Amino acid sequence: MNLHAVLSLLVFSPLVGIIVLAILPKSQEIAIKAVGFLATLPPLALSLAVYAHYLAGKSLSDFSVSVPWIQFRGLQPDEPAYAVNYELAISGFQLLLVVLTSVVSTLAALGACRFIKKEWKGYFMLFLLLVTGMLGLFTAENMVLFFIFFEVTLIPTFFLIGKWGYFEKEKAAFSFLIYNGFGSAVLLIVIMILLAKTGTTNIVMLKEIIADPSVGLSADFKLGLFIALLIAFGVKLPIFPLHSWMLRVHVQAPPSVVMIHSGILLKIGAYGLIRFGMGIFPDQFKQLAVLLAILGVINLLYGAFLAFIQTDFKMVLAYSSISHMGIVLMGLAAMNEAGIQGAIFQVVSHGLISALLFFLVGVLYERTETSLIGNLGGLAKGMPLTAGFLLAAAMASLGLPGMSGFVSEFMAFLGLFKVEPWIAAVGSIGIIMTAVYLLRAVLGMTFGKAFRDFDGVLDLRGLELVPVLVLMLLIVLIGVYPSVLSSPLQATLETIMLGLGG
Amino acid sequence: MSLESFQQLNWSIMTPEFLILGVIAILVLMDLFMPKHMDRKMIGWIGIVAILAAMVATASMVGGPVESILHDTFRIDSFALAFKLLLLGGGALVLFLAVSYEPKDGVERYQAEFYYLFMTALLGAMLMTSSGDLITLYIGLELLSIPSYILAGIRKFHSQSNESAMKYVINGSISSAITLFGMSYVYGLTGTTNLLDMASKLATLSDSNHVYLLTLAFLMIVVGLGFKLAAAPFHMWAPDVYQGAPTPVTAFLSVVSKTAGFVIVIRILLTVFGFAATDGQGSIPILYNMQNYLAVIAAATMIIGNVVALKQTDIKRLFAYSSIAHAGYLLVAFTALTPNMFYSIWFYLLAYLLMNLGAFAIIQVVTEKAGSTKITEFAGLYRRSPVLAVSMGILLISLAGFPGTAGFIGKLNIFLGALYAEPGHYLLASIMIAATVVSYFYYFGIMTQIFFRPAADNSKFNIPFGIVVVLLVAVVGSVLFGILPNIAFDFLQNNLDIIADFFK
Amino acid sequence: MSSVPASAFLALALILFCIGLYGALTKRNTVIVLISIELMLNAVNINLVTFSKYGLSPSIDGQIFALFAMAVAAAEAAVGLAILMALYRNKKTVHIDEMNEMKH
Amino acid sequence: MVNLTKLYAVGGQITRIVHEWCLTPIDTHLKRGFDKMENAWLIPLFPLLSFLLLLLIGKRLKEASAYVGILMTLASLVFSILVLLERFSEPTYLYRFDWLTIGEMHLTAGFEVNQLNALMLFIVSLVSFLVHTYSKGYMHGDERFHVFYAYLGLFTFAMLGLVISPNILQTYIFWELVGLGSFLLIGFYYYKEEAKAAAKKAFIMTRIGDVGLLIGMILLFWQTNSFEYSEIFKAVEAGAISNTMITLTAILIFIGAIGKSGQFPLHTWLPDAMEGPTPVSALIHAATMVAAGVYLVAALFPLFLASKTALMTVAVIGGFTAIFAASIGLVQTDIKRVLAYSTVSQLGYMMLALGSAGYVAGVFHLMTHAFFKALLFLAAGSVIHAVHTQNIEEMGGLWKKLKFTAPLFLIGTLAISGVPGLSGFFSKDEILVAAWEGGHPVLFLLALIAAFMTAFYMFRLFFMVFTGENRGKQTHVHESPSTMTLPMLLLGILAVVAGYVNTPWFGSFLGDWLTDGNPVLGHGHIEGPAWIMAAATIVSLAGILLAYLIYGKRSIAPDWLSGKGDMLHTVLYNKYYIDEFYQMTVVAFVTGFSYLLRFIDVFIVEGIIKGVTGIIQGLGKLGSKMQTGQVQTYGAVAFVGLAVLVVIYALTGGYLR
Repeated sequence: MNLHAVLSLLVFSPLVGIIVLAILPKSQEIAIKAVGFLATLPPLALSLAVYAHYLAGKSLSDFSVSVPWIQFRGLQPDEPAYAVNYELAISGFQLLLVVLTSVVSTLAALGACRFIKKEWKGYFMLFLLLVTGMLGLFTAENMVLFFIFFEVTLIPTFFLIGKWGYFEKEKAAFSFLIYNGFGSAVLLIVIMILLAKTGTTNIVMLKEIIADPSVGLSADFKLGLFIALLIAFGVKLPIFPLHSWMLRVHVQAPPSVVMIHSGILLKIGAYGLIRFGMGIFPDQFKQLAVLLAILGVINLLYGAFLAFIQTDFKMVLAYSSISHMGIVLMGLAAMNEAGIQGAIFQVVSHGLISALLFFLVGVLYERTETSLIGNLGGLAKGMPLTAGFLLAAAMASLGLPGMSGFVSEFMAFLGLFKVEPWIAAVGSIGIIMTAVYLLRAVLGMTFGKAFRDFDGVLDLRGLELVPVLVLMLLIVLIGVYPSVLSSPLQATLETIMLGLGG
Repeated sequence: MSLESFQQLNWSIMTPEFLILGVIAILVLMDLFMPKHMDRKMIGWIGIVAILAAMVATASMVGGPVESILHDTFRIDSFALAFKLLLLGGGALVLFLAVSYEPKDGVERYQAEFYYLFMTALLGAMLMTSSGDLITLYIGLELLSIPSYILAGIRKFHSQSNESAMKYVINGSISSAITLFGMSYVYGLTGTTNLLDMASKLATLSDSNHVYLLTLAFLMIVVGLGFKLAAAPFHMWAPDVYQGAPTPVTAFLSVVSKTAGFVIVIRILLTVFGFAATDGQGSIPILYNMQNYLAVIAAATMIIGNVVALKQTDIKRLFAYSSIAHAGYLLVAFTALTPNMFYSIWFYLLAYLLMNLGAFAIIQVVTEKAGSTKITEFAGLYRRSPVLAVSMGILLISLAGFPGTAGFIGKLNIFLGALYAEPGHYLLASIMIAATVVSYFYYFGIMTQIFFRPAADNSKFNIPFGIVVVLLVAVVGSVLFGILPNIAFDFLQNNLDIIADFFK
Repeated sequence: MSSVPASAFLALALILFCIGLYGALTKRNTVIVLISIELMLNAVNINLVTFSKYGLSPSIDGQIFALFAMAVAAAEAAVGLAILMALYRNKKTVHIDEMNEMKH
Repeated sequence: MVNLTKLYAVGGQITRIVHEWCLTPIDTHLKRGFDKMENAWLIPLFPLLSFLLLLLIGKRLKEASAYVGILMTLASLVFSILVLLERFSEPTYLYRFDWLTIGEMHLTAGFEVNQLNALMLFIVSLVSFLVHTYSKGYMHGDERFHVFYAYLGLFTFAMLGLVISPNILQTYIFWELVGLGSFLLIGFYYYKEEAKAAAKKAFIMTRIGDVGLLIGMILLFWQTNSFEYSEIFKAVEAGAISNTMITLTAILIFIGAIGKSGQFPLHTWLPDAMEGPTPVSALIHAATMVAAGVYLVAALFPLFLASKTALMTVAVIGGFTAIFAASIGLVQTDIKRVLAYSTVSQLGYMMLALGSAGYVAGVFHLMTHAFFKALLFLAAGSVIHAVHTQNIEEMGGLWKKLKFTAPLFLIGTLAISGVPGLSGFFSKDEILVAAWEGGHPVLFLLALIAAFMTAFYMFRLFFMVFTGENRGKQTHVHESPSTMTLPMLLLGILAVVAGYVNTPWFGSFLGDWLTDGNPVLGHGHIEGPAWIMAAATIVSLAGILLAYLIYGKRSIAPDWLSGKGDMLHTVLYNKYYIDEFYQMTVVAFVTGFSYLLRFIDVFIVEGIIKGVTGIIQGLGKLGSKMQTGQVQTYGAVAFVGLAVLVVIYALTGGYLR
């Protein structure tokens, strides 16, 4: 097989599903669900194959592909064109995110079969488009392509939220669209400025050009670009105070979409910050590292304290996501191997954990039609499995060792304590608060007296167990044997550290 | 000039214009002699064929040298060909819409006029692209405008249509008077109406009084033509006129007429003022000197267009504001004044033509059926006709400038132009992108109606053939040029070297 | 005749233009508005003819331009009046401020 | 696609160990005497296996789950004994492998069998085994019987893992897992609100301590570039770490110990944890987990020794906790709570010992305490099992009815009170000596008073439960089944004899062994003045006598104390209002702060966004309003536009310049 085609296949294979779905009549409910689910398998298989390729000790650069695509005209007629190539490539870091994406997508498709109650055809078509977008942006090797895939994720998500969400779905969808639209707009300006000033958007080349002092870009200019990037990805991450859209999405979107949203889409922010912020503007990143660390701590604590007083479990999880993304920022701000690796771990780990949590919330909501903590309680009796996994997921989320959350959190703190011990110390309050709010919420739902009789309520069963078990296993695997993540990362880490100057 | 030499002129370069003109004449006669009861749709179809033939004729000239006749009053250069193709394409699509236009108290009685007036207006627009002389430019402009006035009011018994036409006439006439007044000063300072001659004369301008006068003329021309483009603050007629005019006419105004507006803007401003010196030979040209004024107009246009669109409840009005906003984007490209400008404007106009005409096709179908132009008529379109809904979705996404569509590439092109100019127009680009974000509100507001809201009635649509054609072209084109824009770029770059030709 | 300087013609044209513009923007009666617009166009014609005679480099082009402008103005006025008649049939008014069915 | 060997490489070292171990011919294993120490890592794995098995098939096994648990812990126990025996003669065994690579840094995991670890392995697996056995009777009939055993397995795994960790990171990992086990078991009766609250409290309070440990550990790492105990000690010895840093890290780590071991001020969770089933209290909240704090300080003893301030902190906190908790224990009426406060107090003792540089004394007391406190809890469980109440006011006269439990409870009581001859006497004596010799006369005095109180309240408990009239309503009081009594018996024996491994009379075997090869830990036995032992004996006997007079013979009215100092009694009964204090300060602050943030979130963050969208919408409205439908207005606006442009030009670039 031609390895260069693998990534393109990986990215675009869900489109086949869309075409098949378009042909299927609306009434074929089971076939539609089956196709929707099956179409997520090729990317999964391919991404695992790529991982296997890596494990076999072969180079990931075998997969790189670069084809001329768009040539914008230059400033002068004789000037070379401003070329944007179709470039896909994969590094260890990207590989992890691609695997994460394909795993969570497959599981979310499974979840959708359960949670989505109407118009499966439209749902799965949009869903598969979303999957393509996510896979594309994690493998894109130039910023324009990244941006294109980035925006490709926006539209399906808008519809998925707006059509299949809960009561205030439209508001949430618009909130999502406008905030992310704003973020992507800022990103686009940066990308276009870079293209206009350097003639390329290839990430590797940009890195060299920006680092090259002979290219006439002033330090302030670069700093401005970096801050713009920070804002662009800050919306996505989200960084306080750009977070309010995300709360609405978490509460209003259907569970299978939130699995993707919280599991993958939020991670784009972190990915962008690492890949572009840190990768292209290492010096500027350094300049703002303290600010980033403080922002990270603010995120961590802000999310944690607010999660503590929420009455809706989905809101708790939403604020918890803000809080956990704070750890990502803190890890990055440390600018050492431990911190960055911790941040990347946190990205993957939180992806898995929040996907799991939201799947469980979906199950809960489906059975009890509420996610208000006050309306639940004593669930451990009627739904022991759900309650048990909920507790386990909460434990993973609060950073219990043996699960992925701990390794990430630990490394992030390890990294930050080296450079900014005081900021890190303040941040460590977050570790306590995480336990406080998660236990309050989860125990409030599962322990104690039952608010009402849950006897007739069904526990997790059948296929529902698959996503739960798979995610749980992955969470524990990473927690027990972190090398599954850390070994592919080493090369990426080295490159980043080189950029940061050791 | 003797008759022989008159005959020896290379008239063949006017083939497309003659084709259209001839067919118009034939159609007028046909209309006259055709029995009253006969369906006049045929006239529309003949018109379409004529336009397509003219397109072929134009396309066959692509790649040829610059030629001009009648002392440059008619010239064929790459610029003319490129934009003429756009105009003809847009004209053909508008006629497709027109032959499918059957509103309740409609245009049955003047159906034939409806078609050939379109063609007349189109002829005016075509003349503009090929003019190298102020007089012919002005004639072209009026040949475009006057039939447009009639077209806007062609639903004689529809008071909104009348009102729309009246407003259009008044505003259009004022604007052409202002333009003409500006032109008269330019003529006065040069003593010629030939654009290239003017340019060469003005290139050595150094008397500050003359420069001042010329700049005033520049402003007047900009303002006058600003009406045509519907640039703020000269845009206010557009919503009313767009709303009242029959839908194909609205489509025509927003696409063909706007394209023609940009054609004349580029022709006059760039040729004349791009060389008119401010302080003797070699000094900075007036056009560059006034870049900031253009930037302000562009910014105001984008902001006003997008912001006011938020509050609209009428779909045609909304699209009027949307088209104002798009004019703003195009002005950004013009303001940047880079050689890339031709390409970015051309491509954006192409994208805009496709997506806007497609959108108007759907608007026509939906509003005609509902008998109302409220946005809420789109509610539940997804249930009633998934094909229309999805097409509209794609076109709206393109209008909003999301990737995968021609609208995105067009915007990218404009950005690039604004940013790699020295000094870069960062603020303008930022405003443009912020305005784009604001536009998501209303474009996706329509989507909300289409996809999320339940339908008031569940009757299906039957989509006329003309609409199908327009939709097909629009959707396929929007997506194709969004994914493989190089098809268009290469075509332009390899065949039409606009920059080299423009000043020859 | 030569005693009259070019600037006087130009000033006249400017004043006429302004009067026309004022009329077009303030008069209630649409017919008067249309006539005002004619005034503006005629101001242009004065300009053109003046420049054709007293311009920096006098040429015949200006007079030809003026002829064209007159023809076009006539067409414009004709169309305007035609539309006004159609409107009058429907609304029974020629007052321009009553044409506000479409707004906001 | 991927060949098998590659997978092994990825699977890493763990796979390889298992692999090699499996491939080694069985006779080699036998010849090498089963390589007990090298295979010590198997000890925690048995309970883990039990946990996993019960998780998967426990529901089907029902009460047979107990056998899985018992068998697995028995295996651990046997292994632990073998390892302990081998460790007597062989040096420390250490194995480790790369667990996590961070750039250049390699964090390792593995296991280490040193004296302390071997001893702890033995204690933990023994108590765990006994509790597993005991629970079969105690938990009989519970519908979540298998879950209980699964949790026990998880906890035992974590605890055993904790005590063989060769580095502080691994310690931390298991430390938290132990907390999880504790949390799950405290909340075992999840439907009880009290259990829910107690579980939450336990988890959060210990987590506060854990954060201290985490920070301390990370700071230490950046000082030494390693989490390994041995590396850290090396660095400390070499003076590579500044004194402030040593003090800081030691105290931070001690905060972790405070949380886990229920020391003041993080002690409040431990009495509440008594909401869990009684065997859990015996295992976790008496013998093993709460001792983990002591173990941690002991394991990092060289670090603490390097800082006088840190040691002093440990000693003061320990001493204060000892008397503080003992004083609360004086007046509690819940049998398990009395024992809980007694535990807190005894842990304070251990800390005091360690803080006074009495390494051996601390560890020694840890061991004896594990036995007699587990015994006491199990016996208390037996009592509760019999009378179905925990309130000692409703007990009394049970001596005759619980023929087996009562004497064992008495043995435990005697041992904890420090009556000569029993294990508690020797270890407590060691501590008092250490405190005196360590130069803390005040703390010594406190400890002595605490010893008196201990004897008093323990015998108060004994007399109220077992003597006098039955004040309860229960009629069918009967002795517990043999699965419950046998473990108690075994612990009873140990509670008596365990002290003899380290006595001033028969030699300090334990002490010598513990400090062997580690001179820094101090001598195996600290010589102290003989009067200390006498004093200890006297105070304990005095305490017993007083208790007898009040509660046994009733020659002094029981409300003697409460009558005299009503205030004092109320304060003590309400545990010095510490919980209330926290509620009013910390909890109130957190809640208040959260609401403040919510205010910011709703009004400021959202408000700004709303403002911006409002402005945009307002502009839209304005623009729309201006569109009056008057065509002349439009023309006027355009003309104004032109005029403005002209004026600006005139003013800035044109004629008027």
